[in-house]
Amino acid sequence: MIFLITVLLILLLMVGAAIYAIVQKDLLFAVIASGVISLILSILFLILQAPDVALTEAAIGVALTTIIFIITIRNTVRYEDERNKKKKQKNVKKLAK
Amino acid sequence: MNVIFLILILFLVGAIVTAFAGKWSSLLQDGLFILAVTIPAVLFFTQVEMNQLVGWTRGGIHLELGLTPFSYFFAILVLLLGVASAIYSVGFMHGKARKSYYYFNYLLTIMAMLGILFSRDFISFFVFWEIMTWASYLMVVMNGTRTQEIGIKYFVFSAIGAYAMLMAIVLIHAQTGNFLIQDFIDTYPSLAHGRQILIPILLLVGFSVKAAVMPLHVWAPGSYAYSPMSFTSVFSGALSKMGIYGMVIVFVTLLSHLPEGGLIRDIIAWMGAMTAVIATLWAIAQDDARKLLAYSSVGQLGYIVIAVAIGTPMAMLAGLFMAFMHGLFKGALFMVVGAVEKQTGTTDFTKVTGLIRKMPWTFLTALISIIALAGIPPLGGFIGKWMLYESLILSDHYLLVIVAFFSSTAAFLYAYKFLFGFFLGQEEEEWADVKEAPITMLIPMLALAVGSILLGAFPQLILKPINNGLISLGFSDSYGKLWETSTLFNEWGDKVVLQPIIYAIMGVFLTTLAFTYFRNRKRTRYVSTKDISTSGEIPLAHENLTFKENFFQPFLRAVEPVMKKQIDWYYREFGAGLEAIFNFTRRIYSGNGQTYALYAVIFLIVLLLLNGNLFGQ
Amino acid sequence: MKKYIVLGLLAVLGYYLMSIFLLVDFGLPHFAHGVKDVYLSSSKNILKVSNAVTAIVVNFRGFDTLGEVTVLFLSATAMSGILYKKRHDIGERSILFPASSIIRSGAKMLFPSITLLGIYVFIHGHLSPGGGFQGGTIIATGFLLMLLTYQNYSVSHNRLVWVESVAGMLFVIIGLAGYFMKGSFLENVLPVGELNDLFSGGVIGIIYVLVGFKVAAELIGIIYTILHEKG
Amino acid sequence: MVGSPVLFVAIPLLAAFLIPLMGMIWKEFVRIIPGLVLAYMLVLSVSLIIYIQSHGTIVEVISGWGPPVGINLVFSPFSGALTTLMTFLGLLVWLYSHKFKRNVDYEPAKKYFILLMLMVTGSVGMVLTGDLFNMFVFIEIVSISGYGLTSFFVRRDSAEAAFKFLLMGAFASSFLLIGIMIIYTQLGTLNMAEIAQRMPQMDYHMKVFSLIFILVAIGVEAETFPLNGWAPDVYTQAPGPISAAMSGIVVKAAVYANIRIIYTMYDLQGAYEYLLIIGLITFIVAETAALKQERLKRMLAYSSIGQMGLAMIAFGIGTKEGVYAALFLMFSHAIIKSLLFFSGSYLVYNKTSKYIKHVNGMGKYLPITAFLFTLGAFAIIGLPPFMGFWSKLALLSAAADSNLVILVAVILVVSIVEAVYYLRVVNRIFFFKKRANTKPEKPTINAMIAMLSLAAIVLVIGFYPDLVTGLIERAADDLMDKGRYIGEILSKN
Amino acid sequence: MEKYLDILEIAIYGSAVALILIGLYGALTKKSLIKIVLGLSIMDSGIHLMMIALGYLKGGTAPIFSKGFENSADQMVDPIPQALVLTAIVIGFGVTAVALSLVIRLYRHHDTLRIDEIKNLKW
Repeated sequence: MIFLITVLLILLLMVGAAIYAIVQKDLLFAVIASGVISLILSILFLILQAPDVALTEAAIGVALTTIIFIITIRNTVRYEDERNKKKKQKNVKKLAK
Repeated sequence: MNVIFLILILFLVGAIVTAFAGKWSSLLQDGLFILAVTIPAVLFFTQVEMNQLVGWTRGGIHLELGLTPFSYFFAILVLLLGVASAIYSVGFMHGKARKSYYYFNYLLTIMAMLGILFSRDFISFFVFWEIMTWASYLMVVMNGTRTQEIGIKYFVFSAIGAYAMLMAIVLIHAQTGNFLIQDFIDTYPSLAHGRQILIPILLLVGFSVKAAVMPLHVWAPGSYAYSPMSFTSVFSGALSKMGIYGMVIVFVTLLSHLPEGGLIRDIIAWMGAMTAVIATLWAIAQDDARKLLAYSSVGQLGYIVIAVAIGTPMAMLAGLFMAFMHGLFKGALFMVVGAVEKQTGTTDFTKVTGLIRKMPWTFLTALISIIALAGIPPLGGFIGKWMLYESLILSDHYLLVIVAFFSSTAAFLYAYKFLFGFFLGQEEEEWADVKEAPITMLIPMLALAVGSILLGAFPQLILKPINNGLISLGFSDSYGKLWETSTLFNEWGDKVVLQPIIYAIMGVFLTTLAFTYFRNRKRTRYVSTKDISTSGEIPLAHENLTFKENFFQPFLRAVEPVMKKQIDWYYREFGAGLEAIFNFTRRIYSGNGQTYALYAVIFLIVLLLLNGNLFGQ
Repeated sequence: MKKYIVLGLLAVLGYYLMSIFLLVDFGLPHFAHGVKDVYLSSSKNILKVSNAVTAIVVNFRGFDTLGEVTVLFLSATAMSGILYKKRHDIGERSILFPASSIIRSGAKMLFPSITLLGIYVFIHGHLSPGGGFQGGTIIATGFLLMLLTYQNYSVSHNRLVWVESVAGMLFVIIGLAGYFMKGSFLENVLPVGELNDLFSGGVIGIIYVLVGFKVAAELIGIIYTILHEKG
Repeated sequence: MVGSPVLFVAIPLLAAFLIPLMGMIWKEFVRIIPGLVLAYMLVLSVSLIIYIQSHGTIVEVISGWGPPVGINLVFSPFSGALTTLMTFLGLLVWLYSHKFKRNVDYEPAKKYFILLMLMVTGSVGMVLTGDLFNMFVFIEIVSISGYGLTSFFVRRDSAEAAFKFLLMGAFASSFLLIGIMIIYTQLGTLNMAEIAQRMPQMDYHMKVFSLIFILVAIGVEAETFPLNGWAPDVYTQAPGPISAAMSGIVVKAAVYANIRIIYTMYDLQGAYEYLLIIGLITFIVAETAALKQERLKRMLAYSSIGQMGLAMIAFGIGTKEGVYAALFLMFSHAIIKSLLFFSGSYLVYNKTSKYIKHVNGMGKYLPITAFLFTLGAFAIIGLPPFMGFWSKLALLSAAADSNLVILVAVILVVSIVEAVYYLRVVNRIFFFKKRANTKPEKPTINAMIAMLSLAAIVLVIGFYPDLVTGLIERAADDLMDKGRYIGEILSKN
Repeated sequence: MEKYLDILEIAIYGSAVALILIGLYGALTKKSLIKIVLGLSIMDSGIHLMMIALGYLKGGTAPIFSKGFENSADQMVDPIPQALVLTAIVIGFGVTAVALSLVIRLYRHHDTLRIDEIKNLKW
């Protein structure tokens, strides 16, 4: 029973993280939330008796995917509505003046 | 190798060789070109036997070539015009751009026309038909930017026709299991009724595009007018007759089995009549010789269509005779225009006048051909028209007679305009040093003109092959001589009743000519066409004394309502509307990748929603 | 507006997906006579590989794995093509966070053990959970750690190319060896040994090690490419 | 036995892994090796196709496990014919692009040739494989190399096109996985022959759902109507030879997959009607959208989509004649469209925007290229005596034989639209004045060879279709005979 | 026991479907390219979960014949979906990497990540 509740809870957490990842405007947090999804997913894979997949998901989903997302964000814009980009442009304009 | 096959191959090889020969020597190219036309022509007339079949299988389709008496008649026209116009082309194309291109397409067109006539199965028929279409299309667009729209129009209408035909062909294949024309004709009476009606109609649509019948004629004036004149004489003279060829076959072999055949024939006949009237009216309004002749061609084809659609033996005879005559005189006339264009650089009546002394032989050709066109007795045109009227009256199509008579009369107007425009009227300074066309251009022109005279005197020369052809199609006459049904011919058969009269008229004409020539030899003096001081007034140099501008103004004003909205206009609007719709369909591709993804999901969901009904059980 | 349309569409899609999958009973066998029975029994009895997933990935469906390695190779190639710049305007590596010395020395200490773990994982791929992909990824994360913490840490590009090329070629060559010696591509050409031995399963272990090296090299290449990108 | 189908995959992969090393020795190797590999693949497929004429279908077992267990490759008359076509086109694309853009550096060139070679390999793998999940892997190989090749030119909008392609491709692979999983849970196997054998056991709704997911997924690559938004962009932005390879190789492979799944794996009659309707919509929308295009390659792209729609219509007819026509259409379209892309690329060589108006007057400066483009245009419109005509005729008579008169009429009406837009371009090439800022670029000698060999095929098949009709007919027989396919594969156990 | 399974079934399938739908929603409505790629990867995760869940066997063990746990084969969960997911994860990572590099290049080219502003290619 406790096992069931635990599973339900982490499933809930996972779906919550997914929703958070989609709704969050700050892409960095969104990506980290997606890392959380992968983490929970790998736990779930373990529970579902798939240790190989769990290992892979942990290594690729949690570490590598998250990192390349973060690097991309670093290289482009951090906010979904491109706030800081506009800010940057404003600053550039100010400097130009 | 079979001769028929050899002839086609010779044309093809000739086309390729000629096209490339231009790289080395222009003269060699001209010579090769003439040879490439004449050798197969000679082979055709000496070696080909009737009803000899050559068949082979391509891609699982059995194909057959062979010559029937009926196609023999058309082949005479094609080769006659082809050779004449080829000789003319050498002079005409001299020093013009894209000569190799012209020669290549010219030979290909002739080959395709012969191929159509040889075809005994629908696939080779269609293949040659399409080769003819694109080769002539390439000719139409040859002269620069201006002709592109005309070219597209020509191609679109040809494609409509060809695809209608193709649809008929595949339907035929579905019924008979092969593509042989004879097999289809044999099985036609046993088809389902719907197919029995659908297939001939589709075929007729295909043929009437080439024959420029009314609602499908809009390509013709522009295409005739703007392709090189030397080609137009083949284009209007022979190529359009391929439509007639097909129509006759459909009428005789298919529609005669059909209860509704009469109705279809009448509709086609009326369409032909409308074509004749309206195109004639339009021809009168033209100020450009090429356009005038182009419209006139459409009008003349209208007569022919009337005749073959009526379909009594005599009407058929008349139609085919007129088709041949039309090839001769219209070919000659287009050559005349080409010669004028070559020598003066323009074909506008309002600019060029008074060439009669500069180009006397050209004028002579024009005169004879115009007489033939107008249907004035001594020449061949008259016989055709007479037989047409006679057959219309005999088959109780009185309204059609009136219409045909009206447009025939109206044809006098433009015929006169043509003759007057170029050759008569006052001489202009501008054209003072215009020379006669070169001899290579004159010979074919005159030859065709002589042909018109000859057929006026001896129509049986060509009526006999027509007769044979029609009998082979199924018109059986107990005497084996269909033409005897006309009052023109007496009971002895070959002689025209009017023939003595014709001889008399010609004799009088010639003696008068000779007489005046010899009598006045000393006393005549050439005066300028501006020398009209006898009437008491001395004209100024810039004053325009001829009425070459606004030639038939009152008449045109009278018929204006008829001509105000050309059928062309409707097509253009239709095309514009279609393009607008198509412009909308491409906006489906909005450019936003997310939208595309959304389409995918919507598509998936639609399929899921349809799941039960989608794939059946 | 579009949001609601999409939500509506997704509701329908969700309904159908749920209805499809609820038809498949959870936790119960869905079919009889599937190939999985053959896989499980032959991996134990014929191939002597204790990890059935490894047996499937490397042997039964080894062709998929070859394709998969190719996909990684392709995406590394495609990425470096996509982000290609002429040599003179390659930017400096972007570091995400300036690393403190604690992190740096920690990373230095962790790196060998991470690499060792990765190698352990792919060497024991046929015995225990894990294998080439997992081990390769773990090694790649080790390198990632170093790349992130040390600004001038660099991996020799040529060496990466060597590793990935040789590993990939050996994979194919072993496959071809099976084809020429036994008649079918990727067929086992070595003695299979005993279940649960390190040297069991014939070529399976070797191939998985190669896959591990290749995956590691590809992933490091991918990370390296994207790290050297400056927006 | 002259070789084995598995070499179609093994050798290119070996070469792909080898190329970076060889490139260190001599840079020209990266251009030469793919060509050699593609030539080898062509030789192999030709010799195999001769071999199977006397010995029957080759079922190649991989890793020693007979069909339902292991993965297998099937070289049947059908897949063999497509393989030959693809490898031939692949070789020509390589030949054409050998020195296509002279100023390309070593690194991009290396990537280009590796990706090109693996794209061909992936397509061949899609065609040959007898395993559903393996097909997924090959689709991914093709897609990813497609993304990479599309975004080859850095200065164009190519990344945008590639991203759209990727977005659709990612959706497609997700849906495909769902579809494969549904089948697996129901039947417990991934082998296509065994799936086909067990299909009657499957619950009807599951069958339909899985088919829907798979069709939507493969439809993305096969450019069916609502899923083909990526295609025009990709064709516009990819290098010219890649556009040719896309339309000639990748799409053909996807259509193959589509057809194999519908014809062999499933036993749903309604799926044929689906193909017919979707193909018709694709055809109409694409051809009408092409009419008002302003860019040459985009126009060719829409035309290509339309032609694939036509092929799907032909498959949807469902009779043997229909399959024959469809295969013939695919064959002729692959050849002709490659010719058009090849020659079209040179007509608008120096402009990145590739407007149709840039071809104005090129006939004078690039006579042979212009002539070849015209030839291709005429052939694809379906004018006899070129190759396109025979395939169109086969399609129309197949439709007429099945009493689909309206279908025949619609196809013909839309074909007129097709003729119009092609002729507009042809007219511009020959009869318009050259624009001042367009610079004609002479094709290189190898590009010329590639184009001329395609043109020769167009002409030769046009005059003598028997050269290929036998092959195509055998392929059609092979596709229609589902029982034999299952038997041949499963008996290999 | 039955009830236990039912709840777990609905919960696991439901969360897998939820992940797929959430990912789809993100990919279909969000304007930011990174969000779209994120959505795709979440969708992939959902599908992977789904696949593993479909191969699960109640009370089964991992498909490993380790010493001491040499269960009979029918006590094991289905290894095939696991192998497939293994492949799919790696492929998914490859696609994501390519997508992100495209995103970087698009940003370089257009100076924005809004997908509705990146449509130079249309019609």
